[in-house]
Amino acid sequence: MYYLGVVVTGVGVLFLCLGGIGLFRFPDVYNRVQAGTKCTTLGAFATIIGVGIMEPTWFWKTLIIALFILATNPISSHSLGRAAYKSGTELAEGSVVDMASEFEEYSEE
Amino acid sequence: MIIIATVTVFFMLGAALSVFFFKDLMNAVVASSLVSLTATVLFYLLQAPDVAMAEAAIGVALVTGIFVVAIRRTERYEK
Amino acid sequence: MSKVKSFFYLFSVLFLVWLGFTATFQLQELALGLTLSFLLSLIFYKTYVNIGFPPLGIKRFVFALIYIIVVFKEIIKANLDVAYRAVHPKIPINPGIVIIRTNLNGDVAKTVLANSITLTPGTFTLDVIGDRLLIHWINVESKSEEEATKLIGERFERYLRIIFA
Amino acid sequence: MNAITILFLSIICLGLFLSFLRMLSGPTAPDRAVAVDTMTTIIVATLVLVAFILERYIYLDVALVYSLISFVGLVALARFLEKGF
Repeated sequence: MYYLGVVVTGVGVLFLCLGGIGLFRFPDVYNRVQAGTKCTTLGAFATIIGVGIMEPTWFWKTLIIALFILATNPISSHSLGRAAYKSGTELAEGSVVDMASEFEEYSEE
Repeated sequence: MIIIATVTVFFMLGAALSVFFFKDLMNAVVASSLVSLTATVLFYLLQAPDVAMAEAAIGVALVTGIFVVAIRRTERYEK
Repeated sequence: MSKVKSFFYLFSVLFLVWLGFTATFQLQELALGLTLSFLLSLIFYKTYVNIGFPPLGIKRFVFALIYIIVVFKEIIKANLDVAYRAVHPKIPINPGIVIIRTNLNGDVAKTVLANSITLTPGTFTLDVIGDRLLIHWINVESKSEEEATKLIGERFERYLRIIFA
Repeated sequence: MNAITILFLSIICLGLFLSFLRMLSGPTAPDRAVAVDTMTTIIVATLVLVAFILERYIYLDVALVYSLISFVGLVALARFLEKGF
Protein backbone atom coordinates (compact mmCIF):
# COMPACT_ATOMS: atom_id res chain seq x y z
CA MET A 1 0.00 0.00 0.00
CA TYR A 2 2.83 2.34 0.88
CA TYR A 3 4.53 1.84 -2.48
CA LEU A 4 1.26 2.44 -4.37
CA GLY A 5 1.02 5.80 -2.59
CA VAL A 6 4.63 6.61 -3.52
CA VAL A 7 3.91 5.85 -7.19
CA VAL A 8 0.72 7.98 -7.25
CA THR A 9 2.51 10.86 -5.54
CA GLY A 10 5.40 10.60 -8.00
CA VAL A 11 3.05 10.82 -10.99
CA GLY A 12 1.39 13.87 -9.45
CA VAL A 13 4.69 15.61 -8.78
CA LEU A 14 5.78 14.94 -12.37
CA PHE A 15 2.58 16.53 -13.70
CA LEU A 16 3.10 19.57 -11.45
CA CYS A 17 6.55 20.04 -12.98
CA LEU A 18 5.13 19.59 -16.52
CA GLY A 19 2.57 22.31 -15.77
CA GLY A 20 5.42 24.66 -14.90
CA ILE A 21 7.27 23.77 -18.10
CA GLY A 22 4.17 24.34 -20.23
CA LEU A 23 3.49 27.64 -18.52
CA PHE A 24 7.02 28.75 -19.35
CA ARG A 25 7.07 27.65 -23.00
CA PHE A 26 3.65 28.37 -24.51
CA PRO A 27 3.26 31.54 -26.59
CA ASP A 28 0.12 33.38 -25.39
CA VAL A 29 -2.18 33.74 -22.38
CA TYR A 30 -4.83 31.21 -23.43
CA ASN A 31 -2.38 28.38 -24.06
CA ARG A 32 -0.70 29.20 -20.77
CA VAL A 33 -4.05 28.87 -19.03
CA GLN A 34 -4.43 25.44 -20.63
CA ALA A 35 -1.06 24.23 -19.34
CA GLY A 36 -1.16 26.02 -16.03
CA THR A 37 -4.54 24.75 -14.94
CA LYS A 38 -4.96 21.32 -16.52
CA CYS A 39 -1.61 19.80 -15.63
CA THR A 40 -1.56 21.27 -12.15
CA THR A 41 -5.13 20.17 -11.46
CA LEU A 42 -4.33 16.52 -12.12
CA GLY A 43 -0.93 16.91 -10.46
CA ALA A 44 -2.28 18.35 -7.24
CA PHE A 45 -5.13 15.81 -7.23
CA ALA A 46 -2.75 12.86 -7.59
CA THR A 47 -0.23 14.22 -5.07
CA ILE A 48 -2.84 14.81 -2.37
CA ILE A 49 -4.60 11.48 -2.94
CA GLY A 50 -1.19 9.75 -2.90
CA VAL A 51 -0.43 11.22 0.52
CA GLY A 52 -3.83 9.94 1.66
CA ILE A 53 -2.96 6.44 0.41
CA MET A 54 0.41 6.49 2.16
CA GLU A 55 -1.21 7.46 5.48
CA PRO A 56 -4.65 5.76 5.48
CA THR A 57 -6.03 7.57 8.56
CA TRP A 58 -5.74 10.88 6.69
CA PHE A 59 -7.64 9.68 3.64
CA TRP A 60 -10.93 11.49 4.25
CA LYS A 61 -9.36 14.91 4.79
CA THR A 62 -7.10 14.60 1.75
CA LEU A 63 -10.08 13.52 -0.35
CA ILE A 64 -11.94 16.67 0.71
CA ILE A 65 -8.99 18.91 -0.22
CA ALA A 66 -8.54 17.16 -3.58
CA LEU A 67 -12.22 17.43 -4.48
CA PHE A 68 -12.17 21.10 -3.53
CA ILE A 69 -9.24 21.74 -5.87
CA LEU A 70 -10.97 19.78 -8.65
CA ALA A 71 -14.11 21.90 -8.24
CA THR A 72 -12.59 25.38 -7.96
CA ASN A 73 -9.67 25.24 -10.40
CA PRO A 74 -11.79 25.28 -13.61
CA ILE A 75 -13.75 28.28 -12.32
CA SER A 76 -10.67 30.36 -11.59
CA SER A 77 -9.13 29.46 -14.96
CA HIS A 78 -12.35 30.38 -16.74
CA SER A 79 -12.57 33.74 -15.00
CA LEU A 80 -8.90 34.52 -15.74
CA GLY A 81 -9.34 33.62 -19.41
CA ARG A 82 -12.42 35.78 -19.74
CA ALA A 83 -10.64 38.67 -18.02
CA ALA A 84 -7.76 38.32 -20.49
CA TYR A 85 -10.12 38.29 -23.46
CA LYS A 86 -12.20 41.25 -22.33
CA SER A 87 -9.16 43.35 -21.48
CA GLY A 88 -8.03 42.97 -25.09
CA THR A 89 -5.16 40.49 -25.04
CA GLU A 90 -4.21 39.37 -28.56
CA LEU A 91 -4.05 35.76 -29.71
CA ALA A 92 -0.69 34.29 -30.66
CA GLU A 93 0.63 34.50 -34.22
CA GLY A 94 -0.14 30.98 -35.39
CA SER A 95 -3.81 31.13 -34.43
CA VAL A 96 -6.28 29.69 -36.91
CA VAL A 97 -9.67 31.18 -36.21
CA ASP A 98 -11.30 33.75 -33.91
CA MET A 99 -15.08 33.47 -33.99
CA ALA A 100 -15.72 35.69 -30.99
CA SER A 101 -16.60 38.68 -33.18
CA GLU A 102 -19.93 36.99 -33.95
CA PHE A 103 -21.06 37.64 -30.40
CA GLU A 104 -23.07 40.79 -29.93
CA GLU A 105 -21.47 41.66 -26.61
CA TYR A 106 -17.95 41.44 -27.96
CA SER A 107 -18.32 42.97 -31.41
CA GLU A 108 -18.81 46.56 -30.29
CA GLU A 109 -15.52 46.81 -28.41
CA MET B 1 12.98 20.57 3.66
CA ILE B 2 15.93 22.92 3.38
CA ILE B 3 15.55 22.90 -0.43
CA ILE B 4 12.09 24.34 -0.45
CA ALA B 5 12.90 26.88 2.28
CA THR B 6 15.87 28.22 0.30
CA VAL B 7 13.93 28.41 -2.95
CA THR B 8 11.04 30.15 -1.19
CA VAL B 9 13.31 32.79 0.33
CA PHE B 10 14.70 33.59 -3.13
CA PHE B 11 11.17 33.81 -4.56
CA MET B 12 10.21 36.23 -1.81
CA LEU B 13 13.22 38.44 -2.54
CA GLY B 14 12.58 38.45 -6.29
CA ALA B 15 8.87 39.18 -5.93
CA ALA B 16 9.47 42.04 -3.49
CA LEU B 17 12.09 43.60 -5.78
CA SER B 18 9.80 43.27 -8.78
CA VAL B 19 7.02 45.09 -6.86
CA PHE B 20 9.45 48.00 -6.66
CA PHE B 21 10.32 47.96 -10.37
CA PHE B 22 6.93 47.36 -12.07
CA LYS B 23 5.37 50.42 -13.69
CA ASP B 24 1.93 48.85 -14.09
CA LEU B 25 0.41 48.82 -10.61
CA MET B 26 -1.80 45.79 -11.40
CA ASN B 27 1.35 43.72 -11.87
CA ALA B 28 2.62 45.07 -8.58
CA VAL B 29 -0.54 43.85 -6.83
CA VAL B 30 -0.10 40.36 -8.32
CA ALA B 31 3.55 40.29 -7.22
CA SER B 32 2.68 41.44 -3.70
CA SER B 33 0.16 38.62 -3.42
CA LEU B 34 3.06 36.31 -4.37
CA VAL B 35 5.10 37.81 -1.51
CA SER B 36 2.42 36.91 1.02
CA LEU B 37 2.12 33.43 -0.53
CA THR B 38 5.81 32.77 0.09
CA ALA B 39 5.49 34.22 3.60
CA THR B 40 2.74 31.65 4.24
CA VAL B 41 5.03 28.83 3.13
CA LEU B 42 7.86 30.11 5.35
CA PHE B 43 5.62 30.32 8.43
CA TYR B 44 4.40 26.82 7.63
CA LEU B 45 7.93 25.43 7.39
CA LEU B 46 8.84 27.08 10.71
CA GLN B 47 5.97 25.05 12.26
CA ALA B 48 3.54 27.89 13.00
CA PRO B 49 0.34 26.86 11.19
CA ASP B 50 -1.90 29.40 12.96
CA VAL B 51 0.26 32.32 11.83
CA ALA B 52 0.33 30.82 8.34
CA MET B 53 -3.47 30.70 8.26
CA ALA B 54 -3.77 34.33 9.37
CA GLU B 55 -1.17 35.42 6.83
CA ALA B 56 -3.04 33.61 4.04
CA ALA B 57 -6.36 35.20 4.95
CA ILE B 58 -4.99 38.73 5.30
CA GLY B 59 -2.28 38.74 2.66
CA VAL B 60 -3.95 36.99 -0.23
CA ALA B 61 -7.60 37.98 -0.04
CA LEU B 62 -7.92 41.16 2.01
CA VAL B 63 -4.84 43.15 0.97
CA THR B 64 -5.25 42.20 -2.70
CA GLY B 65 -8.90 43.25 -2.70
CA ILE B 66 -8.24 46.58 -0.99
CA PHE B 67 -5.32 47.42 -3.31
CA VAL B 68 -7.34 46.55 -6.40
CA VAL B 69 -10.27 48.73 -5.32
CA ALA B 70 -7.89 51.59 -4.51
CA ILE B 71 -6.15 51.34 -7.90
CA ARG B 72 -9.49 51.28 -9.68
CA ARG B 73 -10.48 54.55 -7.99
CA THR B 74 -7.18 56.27 -8.88
CA GLU B 75 -4.69 55.55 -11.71
CA ARG B 76 -3.31 52.33 -13.07
CA TYR B 77 0.04 53.38 -14.51
CA GLU B 78 2.89 54.96 -12.57
CA LYS B 79 4.43 58.01 -14.21
CA MET C 1 -39.92 24.17 -7.66
CA SER C 2 -41.82 25.19 -4.55
CA LYS C 3 -40.31 27.19 -1.76
CA VAL C 4 -40.40 24.54 0.97
CA LYS C 5 -38.80 21.94 -1.29
CA SER C 6 -35.99 24.25 -2.33
CA PHE C 7 -35.45 25.24 1.32
CA PHE C 8 -34.97 21.62 2.35
CA TYR C 9 -32.80 20.90 -0.67
CA LEU C 10 -30.43 23.76 0.19
CA PHE C 11 -30.49 22.83 3.89
CA SER C 12 -29.47 19.23 3.25
CA VAL C 13 -26.73 20.24 0.79
CA LEU C 14 -25.25 22.72 3.26
CA PHE C 15 -25.38 20.21 6.11
CA LEU C 16 -23.68 17.54 3.99
CA VAL C 17 -20.90 20.00 3.12
CA TRP C 18 -20.49 20.79 6.83
CA LEU C 19 -20.24 17.08 7.64
CA GLY C 20 -17.62 16.63 4.96
CA PHE C 21 -15.45 19.49 6.14
CA THR C 22 -15.53 18.71 9.87
CA ALA C 23 -15.58 14.89 9.52
CA THR C 24 -16.64 14.30 13.14
CA PHE C 25 -19.89 13.24 14.80
CA GLN C 26 -19.60 15.05 18.15
CA LEU C 27 -22.83 16.55 19.44
CA GLN C 28 -21.63 20.16 19.69
CA GLU C 29 -20.29 20.26 16.15
CA LEU C 30 -23.50 18.72 14.81
CA ALA C 31 -25.60 21.31 16.66
CA LEU C 32 -23.51 24.19 15.35
CA GLY C 33 -23.69 22.85 11.81
CA LEU C 34 -27.46 22.43 11.99
CA THR C 35 -27.91 25.99 13.27
CA LEU C 36 -25.63 27.51 10.65
CA SER C 37 -27.14 25.66 7.71
CA PHE C 38 -30.66 26.48 8.94
CA LEU C 39 -29.85 30.20 9.12
CA LEU C 40 -28.08 30.24 5.75
CA SER C 41 -30.84 28.40 3.93
CA LEU C 42 -33.41 30.70 5.58
CA ILE C 43 -31.59 33.68 4.08
CA PHE C 44 -30.64 32.32 0.66
CA TYR C 45 -33.40 29.96 -0.46
CA LYS C 46 -35.09 32.61 -2.60
CA THR C 47 -31.99 32.79 -4.80
CA TYR C 48 -32.01 29.06 -5.41
CA VAL C 49 -35.66 28.88 -6.46
CA ASN C 50 -34.71 30.35 -9.83
CA ILE C 51 -31.74 28.09 -10.48
CA GLY C 52 -33.61 24.80 -10.26
CA PHE C 53 -31.80 21.76 -8.87
CA PRO C 54 -32.53 18.41 -10.54
CA PRO C 55 -34.95 16.10 -8.70
CA LEU C 56 -33.59 12.92 -7.18
CA GLY C 57 -33.89 9.46 -8.73
CA ILE C 58 -32.07 6.14 -9.06
CA LYS C 59 -31.56 6.34 -12.84
CA ARG C 60 -30.06 9.82 -12.51
CA PHE C 61 -27.76 8.62 -9.73
CA VAL C 62 -26.42 5.73 -11.82
CA PHE C 63 -25.86 8.01 -14.81
CA ALA C 64 -24.09 10.52 -12.55
CA LEU C 65 -21.66 7.79 -11.45
CA ILE C 66 -21.01 6.83 -15.10
CA TYR C 67 -20.52 10.50 -15.91
CA ILE C 68 -17.88 10.87 -13.16
CA ILE C 69 -15.93 7.91 -14.60
CA VAL C 70 -16.13 9.38 -18.12
CA VAL C 71 -14.90 12.75 -16.89
CA PHE C 72 -11.95 11.18 -15.08
CA LYS C 73 -10.91 9.28 -18.21
CA GLU C 74 -11.09 12.50 -20.22
CA ILE C 75 -9.06 14.38 -17.58
CA ILE C 76 -6.22 11.87 -17.82
CA LYS C 77 -6.29 12.02 -21.64
CA ALA C 78 -6.26 15.83 -21.48
CA ASN C 79 -3.24 15.92 -19.24
CA LEU C 80 -1.22 13.51 -21.36
CA ASP C 81 -2.11 15.55 -24.46
CA VAL C 82 -1.14 18.92 -22.98
CA ALA C 83 2.01 17.48 -21.40
CA TYR C 84 3.09 16.05 -24.76
CA ARG C 85 2.60 19.43 -26.40
CA ALA C 86 4.55 21.13 -23.60
CA VAL C 87 7.67 18.97 -23.72
CA HIS C 88 7.82 18.59 -27.52
CA PRO C 89 10.71 20.76 -28.82
CA LYS C 90 8.64 22.40 -31.59
CA ILE C 91 5.47 23.06 -29.49
CA PRO C 92 2.92 21.60 -32.00
CA ILE C 93 -0.08 23.81 -31.26
CA ASN C 94 -2.77 25.12 -33.58
CA PRO C 95 -4.91 27.38 -31.40
CA GLY C 96 -8.14 29.24 -32.09
CA ILE C 97 -11.44 30.34 -30.60
CA VAL C 98 -14.61 28.54 -31.72
CA ILE C 99 -18.31 28.61 -30.81
CA ILE C 100 -20.38 25.57 -29.93
CA ARG C 101 -24.09 25.19 -29.24
CA THR C 102 -25.80 23.33 -26.43
CA ASN C 103 -29.33 22.01 -25.98
CA LEU C 104 -29.29 22.05 -22.19
CA ASN C 105 -31.44 24.47 -20.25
CA GLY C 106 -30.92 25.38 -16.63
CA ASP C 107 -27.92 27.14 -15.15
CA VAL C 108 -26.64 24.18 -13.13
CA ALA C 109 -26.49 21.94 -16.21
CA LYS C 110 -24.63 24.60 -18.21
CA THR C 111 -22.17 25.13 -15.36
CA VAL C 112 -21.41 21.41 -15.15
CA LEU C 113 -20.99 21.23 -18.94
CA ALA C 114 -18.65 24.24 -19.00
CA ASN C 115 -16.49 22.90 -16.17
CA SER C 116 -16.27 19.48 -17.82
CA ILE C 117 -15.21 21.09 -21.09
CA THR C 118 -12.55 23.05 -19.22
CA LEU C 119 -11.10 19.82 -17.85
CA THR C 120 -10.99 17.88 -21.14
CA PRO C 121 -8.42 17.60 -23.99
CA GLY C 122 -7.15 20.97 -25.09
CA THR C 123 -10.31 23.03 -24.65
CA PHE C 124 -11.39 25.59 -22.10
CA THR C 125 -14.51 27.69 -21.79
CA LEU C 126 -14.16 31.45 -22.10
CA ASP C 127 -17.78 32.53 -21.82
CA VAL C 128 -21.38 31.32 -21.85
CA ILE C 129 -24.05 33.51 -23.45
CA GLY C 130 -27.52 32.04 -23.89
CA ASP C 131 -27.14 28.61 -25.50
CA ARG C 132 -23.76 29.28 -27.08
CA LEU C 133 -20.38 28.59 -25.50
CA LEU C 134 -17.17 30.37 -26.50
CA ILE C 135 -14.29 27.91 -26.41
CA HIS C 136 -10.54 28.20 -26.83
CA TRP C 137 -9.19 25.10 -28.55
CA ILE C 138 -5.50 24.28 -28.53
CA ASN C 139 -5.68 22.18 -31.72
CA VAL C 140 -8.50 23.31 -34.02
CA GLU C 141 -9.84 20.41 -36.09
CA SER C 142 -12.85 22.04 -37.72
CA LYS C 143 -14.01 25.61 -38.04
CA SER C 144 -17.76 25.08 -38.48
CA GLU C 145 -20.16 25.25 -35.58
CA GLU C 146 -21.87 21.87 -36.00
CA GLU C 147 -18.72 19.80 -36.26
CA ALA C 148 -17.16 21.54 -33.29
CA THR C 149 -20.31 20.83 -31.27
CA LYS C 150 -20.11 17.18 -32.28
CA LEU C 151 -16.41 16.93 -31.42
CA ILE C 152 -16.36 18.79 -28.13
CA GLY C 153 -19.71 18.82 -26.42
CA GLU C 154 -21.57 15.71 -27.55
CA ARG C 155 -19.75 13.16 -25.40
CA PHE C 156 -20.86 14.94 -22.22
CA GLU C 157 -24.25 16.19 -23.34
CA ARG C 158 -25.77 12.77 -23.91
CA TYR C 159 -25.22 11.97 -20.21
CA LEU C 160 -26.13 15.42 -18.93
CA ARG C 161 -29.39 15.40 -20.90
CA ILE C 162 -30.50 12.37 -18.88
CA ILE C 163 -29.18 13.63 -15.55
CA PHE C 164 -30.72 17.11 -15.79
CA ALA C 165 -33.81 16.18 -17.81
CA MET D 1 12.75 12.41 5.22
CA ASN D 2 14.50 10.02 2.90
CA ALA D 3 15.82 10.20 -0.64
CA ILE D 4 12.41 9.90 -2.30
CA THR D 5 10.95 12.96 -0.59
CA ILE D 6 14.06 14.97 -1.42
CA LEU D 7 13.62 13.97 -5.08
CA PHE D 8 9.92 14.96 -5.02
CA LEU D 9 10.65 18.33 -3.45
CA SER D 10 13.38 19.01 -6.04
CA ILE D 11 11.00 18.30 -8.95
CA ILE D 12 8.36 20.57 -7.37
CA CYS D 13 11.00 23.30 -6.98
CA LEU D 14 11.81 23.08 -10.71
CA GLY D 15 8.15 23.65 -11.61
CA LEU D 16 7.89 26.51 -9.12
CA PHE D 17 11.02 28.12 -10.53
CA LEU D 18 9.74 28.03 -14.13
CA SER D 19 6.40 29.57 -13.21
CA PHE D 20 8.22 32.21 -11.16
CA LEU D 21 10.24 33.14 -14.27
CA ARG D 22 6.93 33.51 -16.15
CA MET D 23 5.68 35.76 -13.35
CA LEU D 24 8.72 37.99 -13.71
CA SER D 25 8.71 38.16 -17.52
CA GLY D 26 5.05 37.87 -18.54
CA PRO D 27 4.17 40.60 -21.04
CA THR D 28 0.71 41.43 -19.66
CA ALA D 29 -1.07 41.43 -16.31
CA PRO D 30 -3.21 38.29 -17.03
CA ASP D 31 0.00 36.33 -17.71
CA ARG D 32 1.24 37.13 -14.25
CA ALA D 33 -2.10 36.30 -12.67
CA VAL D 34 -2.09 32.89 -14.40
CA ALA D 35 1.44 32.27 -13.14
CA VAL D 36 0.42 33.11 -9.56
CA ASP D 37 -2.61 30.81 -9.89
CA THR D 38 -0.36 27.96 -10.99
CA MET D 39 2.06 28.60 -8.14
CA THR D 40 -0.84 28.57 -5.70
CA THR D 41 -1.99 25.13 -6.84
CA ILE D 42 1.55 23.75 -6.72
CA ILE D 43 2.07 25.15 -3.24
CA VAL D 44 -1.17 23.61 -1.92
CA ALA D 45 0.13 20.22 -3.05
CA THR D 46 3.50 21.00 -1.45
CA LEU D 47 1.87 21.90 1.88
CA VAL D 48 0.13 18.50 1.98
CA LEU D 49 3.42 16.76 1.15
CA VAL D 50 5.27 18.67 3.88
CA ALA D 51 2.51 17.79 6.37
CA PHE D 52 3.17 14.15 5.51
CA ILE D 53 6.92 14.60 6.03
CA LEU D 54 6.47 16.33 9.39
CA GLU D 55 3.71 13.84 10.36
CA ARG D 56 1.28 16.40 11.77
CA TYR D 57 -2.42 15.86 10.98
CA ILE D 58 -3.42 19.39 11.99
CA TYR D 59 -1.26 20.94 9.25
CA LEU D 60 -3.71 19.75 6.58
CA ASP D 61 -6.11 22.50 7.68
CA VAL D 62 -3.68 25.13 6.42
CA ALA D 63 -3.80 23.65 2.92
CA LEU D 64 -7.61 23.61 2.95
CA VAL D 65 -7.91 27.22 4.15
CA TYR D 66 -5.23 28.34 1.74
CA SER D 67 -6.88 26.85 -1.34
CA LEU D 68 -10.25 28.36 -0.32
CA ILE D 69 -8.93 31.87 0.29
CA SER D 70 -6.69 32.08 -2.77
CA PHE D 71 -9.67 31.07 -4.92
CA VAL D 72 -11.66 34.03 -3.56
CA GLY D 73 -8.74 36.44 -4.06
CA LEU D 74 -8.09 35.33 -7.65
CA VAL D 75 -11.73 35.63 -8.65
CA ALA D 76 -11.85 39.17 -7.21
CA LEU D 77 -8.66 40.09 -9.10
CA ALA D 78 -10.05 38.65 -12.34
CA ARG D 79 -13.32 40.58 -11.96
CA PHE D 80 -11.40 43.84 -11.69
CA LEU D 81 -9.06 42.97 -14.56
CA GLU D 82 -12.08 42.30 -16.76
CA LYS D 83 -13.82 45.65 -16.35
CA GLY D 84 -11.04 47.70 -17.96
CA PHE D 85 -9.62 50.92 -16.64
